[in-house]
Amino acid sequence: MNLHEYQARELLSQHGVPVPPGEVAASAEQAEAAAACIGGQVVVKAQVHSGGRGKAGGVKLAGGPAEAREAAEQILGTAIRGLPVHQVLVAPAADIRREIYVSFVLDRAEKTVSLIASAEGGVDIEEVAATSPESIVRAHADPLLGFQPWQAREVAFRLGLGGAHVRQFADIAMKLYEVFTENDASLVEVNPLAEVGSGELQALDAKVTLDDNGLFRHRHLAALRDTSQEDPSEVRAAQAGINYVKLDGEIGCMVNGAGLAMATMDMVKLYGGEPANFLDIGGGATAEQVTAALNIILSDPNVKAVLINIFGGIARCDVVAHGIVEALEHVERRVPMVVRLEGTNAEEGRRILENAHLHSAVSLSEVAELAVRLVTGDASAPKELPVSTSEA
Amino acid sequence: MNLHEYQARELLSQHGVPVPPGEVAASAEQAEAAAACIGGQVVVKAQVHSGGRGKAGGVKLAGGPAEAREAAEQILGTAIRGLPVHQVLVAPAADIRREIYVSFVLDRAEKTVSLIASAEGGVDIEEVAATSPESIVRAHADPLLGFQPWQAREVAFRLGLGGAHVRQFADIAMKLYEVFTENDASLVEVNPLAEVGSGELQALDAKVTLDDNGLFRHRHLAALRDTSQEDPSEVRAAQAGINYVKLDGEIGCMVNGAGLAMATMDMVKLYGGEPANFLDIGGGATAEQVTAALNIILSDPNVKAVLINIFGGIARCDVVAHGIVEALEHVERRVPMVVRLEGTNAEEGRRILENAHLHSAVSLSEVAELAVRLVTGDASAPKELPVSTSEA
Amino acid sequence: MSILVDRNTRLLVQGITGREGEFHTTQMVEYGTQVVAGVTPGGGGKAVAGAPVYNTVHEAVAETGANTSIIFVPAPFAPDAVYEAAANGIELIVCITEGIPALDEVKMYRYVREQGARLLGPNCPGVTTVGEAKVGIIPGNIHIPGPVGLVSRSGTLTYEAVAALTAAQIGQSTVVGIGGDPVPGTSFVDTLRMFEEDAETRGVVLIGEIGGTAEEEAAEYITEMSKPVVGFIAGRTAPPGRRMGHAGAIISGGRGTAEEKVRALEAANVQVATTPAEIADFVDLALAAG
Amino acid sequence: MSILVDRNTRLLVQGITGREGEFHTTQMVEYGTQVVAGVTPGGGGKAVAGAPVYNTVHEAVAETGANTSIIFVPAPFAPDAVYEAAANGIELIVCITEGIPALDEVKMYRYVREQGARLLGPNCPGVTTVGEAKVGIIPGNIHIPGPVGLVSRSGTLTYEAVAALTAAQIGQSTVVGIGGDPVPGTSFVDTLRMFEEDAETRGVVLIGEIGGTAEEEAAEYITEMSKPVVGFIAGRTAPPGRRMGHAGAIISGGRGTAEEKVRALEAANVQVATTPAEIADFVDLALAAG
Repeated sequence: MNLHEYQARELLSQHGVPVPPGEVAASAEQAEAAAACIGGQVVVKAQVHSGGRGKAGGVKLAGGPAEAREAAEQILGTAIRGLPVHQVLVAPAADIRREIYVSFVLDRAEKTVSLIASAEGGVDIEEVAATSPESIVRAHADPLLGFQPWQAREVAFRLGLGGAHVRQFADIAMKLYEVFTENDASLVEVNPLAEVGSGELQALDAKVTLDDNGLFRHRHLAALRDTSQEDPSEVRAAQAGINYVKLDGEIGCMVNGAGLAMATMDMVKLYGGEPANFLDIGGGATAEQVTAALNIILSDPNVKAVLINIFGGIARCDVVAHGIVEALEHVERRVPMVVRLEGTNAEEGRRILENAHLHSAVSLSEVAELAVRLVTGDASAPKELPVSTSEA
Repeated sequence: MNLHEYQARELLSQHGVPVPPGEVAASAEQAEAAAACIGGQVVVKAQVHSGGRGKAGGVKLAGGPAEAREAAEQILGTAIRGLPVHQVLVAPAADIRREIYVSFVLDRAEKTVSLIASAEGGVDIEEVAATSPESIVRAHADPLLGFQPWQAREVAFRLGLGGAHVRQFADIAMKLYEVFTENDASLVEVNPLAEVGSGELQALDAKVTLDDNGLFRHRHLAALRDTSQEDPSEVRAAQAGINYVKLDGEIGCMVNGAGLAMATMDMVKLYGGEPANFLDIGGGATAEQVTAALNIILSDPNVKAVLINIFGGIARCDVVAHGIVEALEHVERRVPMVVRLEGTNAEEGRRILENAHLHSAVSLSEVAELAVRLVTGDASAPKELPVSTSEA
Repeated sequence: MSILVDRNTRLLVQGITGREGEFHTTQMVEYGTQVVAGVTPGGGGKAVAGAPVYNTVHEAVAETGANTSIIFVPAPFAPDAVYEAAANGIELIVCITEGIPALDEVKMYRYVREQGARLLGPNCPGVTTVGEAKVGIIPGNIHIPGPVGLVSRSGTLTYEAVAALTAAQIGQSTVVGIGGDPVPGTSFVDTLRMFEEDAETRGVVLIGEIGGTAEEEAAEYITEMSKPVVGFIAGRTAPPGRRMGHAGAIISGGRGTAEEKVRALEAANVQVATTPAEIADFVDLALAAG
Repeated sequence: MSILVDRNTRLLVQGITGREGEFHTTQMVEYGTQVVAGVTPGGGGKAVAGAPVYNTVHEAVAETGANTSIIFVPAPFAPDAVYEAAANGIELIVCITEGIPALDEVKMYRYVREQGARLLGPNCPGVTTVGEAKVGIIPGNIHIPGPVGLVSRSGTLTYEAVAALTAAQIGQSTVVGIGGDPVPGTSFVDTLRMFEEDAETRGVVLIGEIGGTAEEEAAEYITEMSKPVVGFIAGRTAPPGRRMGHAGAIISGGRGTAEEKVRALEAANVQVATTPAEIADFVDLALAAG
């Protein structure tokens, strides 16, 4: 789960990271008032869960309240990379002397939390990694001790900092690590950490991504979720405990397990079709989940056929079959459907489908091929093929 | 540093440990009011840094406010094992069904924090350890993970707890561990953890000892120190950074290093004398510290002679010698004194003493023997002996 | 013989009285696994599918000599269960639970290694040594015994691959699901190393997916292996920047793509199949060549 | 030959620009110790007693090949310095600092071992291999070289014992102060084991004090030793229940008394002296008998 910049700044500030003042505004009037309150030149920044805001026109400099109002008017209500902008952050325009990149990430290779920093801040870190990898400094937290001050100092020296900046950087890094661990983050990024006119280091932009699996320990953070920044059907899916990612194709997929779901999408593509979505109904899929999944898939108007592929382990095919039969009575829209059940209680599942006059395919290849045929309009699909269509 | 029971209870309560209500009273009137407020039978407990309060008459049961007043009158202003009672705790008399002992301690042998528990609570745990060691259950916190819930549950089962008590005990144990680690304790003890009439487990008495070395991280706890519970000269010594323990003999000792201080006391005893104190002036003893140490030693009216034994490592004998010379100009009382300087800059130290017409002994045996002779009144100590007396 | 579990595995089920625990205990017993004990705090004295239930792992191990544990405990309590198993001498801990916070996984990984034990998972389907012991939730009836080891980051895709092998009459030695979480207790490399040393295994199937660098690390080790390896990578069509489910499967910053992984594996002489059915074809060829 | 430090010790001083760090660096250099570097964050580029100062241990080790470190850093920052040394490949870390919280010592102990390094201290006077290297604050001029190893929990009492040996013309191989804190990095047993294996050492003096059970554990190991051990226990006259200074020396619950320790040592055939002078007498006898 992503936080907005203003939420991330507040979290950092609570942990003592120096963050310049700033106010969130949901209207041009509020932005104007905020600029007046802050005084001087301000920067107006779209609050949106997307990178590259600057290039997309989501960040504007304003000389005073009137200009801030104008900037907010231009930004609010637009969409950046498809995401709606409902709020802007108004902050003083900083006199930037130097820009540093610093982040903590969950590091799979090192199996711990790692710091990543670069003296080339203010730009996309992935670009820096590609063009000048030697400028990137890393340090790994030992799980017994957590990140230690000596590590932060060493990074500071490697970044070429000196004097009071070493202590300041170390202090900020220790606090960012605390933000990471105390909130079960998977990314805490400050870019840039800037030396401003006063000589002080300040976090001018902040990004925090939380580990969804850790949210049960942080209810107050879970409440910060801004579902306006997510696809509504993905939000509905998440509420039903379903992993759903909307894509651009025509074949809706319902699969149990992320790996099998991806493999199923790959098979659809291999047979010439385009998957409309990734959907993993999760471990112990119940009838309710199947119904919910089907409705989510069908809420996508592009979907012309549905492929269900269930290989039961924890999920039991009989339960899934019941779910399918039940769901068909409640779905909002009817499209052709192909089903394949395998694994735990598969035979019983197939029997249940059969009793409801639904037949099932026997392999992944077969079910994928059938789904593609349904969409490419091969209406002459031979009757003996185990295709079950729920079309009227 | 020890906390009073009422302070320990509050600390535990802040961490969510169930503690019955209770009020501190500094006068009989306050105790009466507290009893009225609590209602029913209450227990009035002396707040004093000493064990065995019950046997010493420091804990009394009272049927109501009037009796509570009477009990407080009897307890307040007395001394228990030499420590003055300035406050009492008034708490409801519990209907106790079962008493458990549970504590966390810094475990030197295991080199971590350990839980110690026994189903035989409410009595002195050292007695339990001596009489029925098999009833004592231990569990050690792994430094990587800290104390874990499974350990707390296992202890609960071993104590013979069942049903909801297992969960309750585990919950309380986890919180006590948190109290220990978050406050740099060296002991957190609840005795008894009692099953009361409602069936709930409650911490009826609590003892917390803090690691003095950790106090710099917990200024608010350092402020809880009750110096009325310590010897005033020990308090003065601590403020000067000196380790001082008052004893009952006549020979005041000033030594650098705890081990050498103990060995010096042992030598005094070996030669038939009785040390008046343990005193370690610490690592880098300055002139101010020597002066302070000398004044602390001489504030004990029993002291008839002073033995100074310094083996310089970090401490430099020249600094110590300067301190002695300076101190002699400011001390409140004059008694015979023998000095022995050895180690870093010892020769310069001895020269400084000599210039001030003070001579020094050459060995620990010699200085101990001389000190004892001074006290046993062997006034005929031959002049050629390197005895320096500052007596007029 | 075979890897991780076998006839001599004495299995303890943690969370045995829960819905999943009970269901899969029955399934494992039916497969022939020696389920010697269960643990549910407060459930001591009960029995599930013939296995006595204890309050603590300590008691269960002392009474039954359990040496392997499988965990069906909800995510907030699963790390505690893993620690309890590792602290009490369990040698192999199979953690089925999904949804464990990554910071807990970091500690689980470290602690279990320090105790000299092995963790499989979390968020994995477990391990089956065909015809000997099933410690997990992989459907038992899809296997036939044989010379091919299989290791996978995925759950149900593992079943798909096994079913494809079985359909082609290619039997399996041991099938291992290492799980798709960010910090798995056992890696591809760990498992490949065990297969390399296992006398019963003649070739290995590796099922990977997008995200992370586990397949690239595996490819590096495979260059040192004497046995043939056939690969499969799920997520060739996944768009970058979107997380495909709980599997931690995400292509970010141009890293972790299926192309990269296929390239790395092929550079290590691994034939990479594009469909489950093709896995079986490639294995057939590899075994015939070997 | 000798233990812990010798001619080949390449010493790094952490906190070298502080008052104590600077003073004792000079003393160590004068003794003949190879002080190759110092570290003070922000002090890089300076020099103390001829040793170049670096900002980080990493840099110091890379530039000078330091293999041993001594720490003169105030208590709140000393654990960090220990971790930095251990993480950067220092093999022996001597921590002079006193006043470190016990919970930090628990982590220091564990971490340094995990890194495969050794910690001496904290709150210790360090170690001197007579005539070769002094890594600590034990006055250099009290030693003469010879066949006796000495290990002590105490600071200045160590000097006293060494001085007594020297006065009796009994030379020392290595003198080790393990420190008196609750969780020392190196124990009596660790040190005795090194002396037992050291060809230069023919006998050992062990200086203990009241509190804890370190002397009892030592006694147990001594029964396995081939070399004679002479003991001394400070605190025979200390009253129970009073903590004698920072040394963690306290008799509580009737445990940790001098009597118990003397009894345990004597049961292990250790002659326990009652005065420092007697230590020398007993050593003389033991070496003559050996």
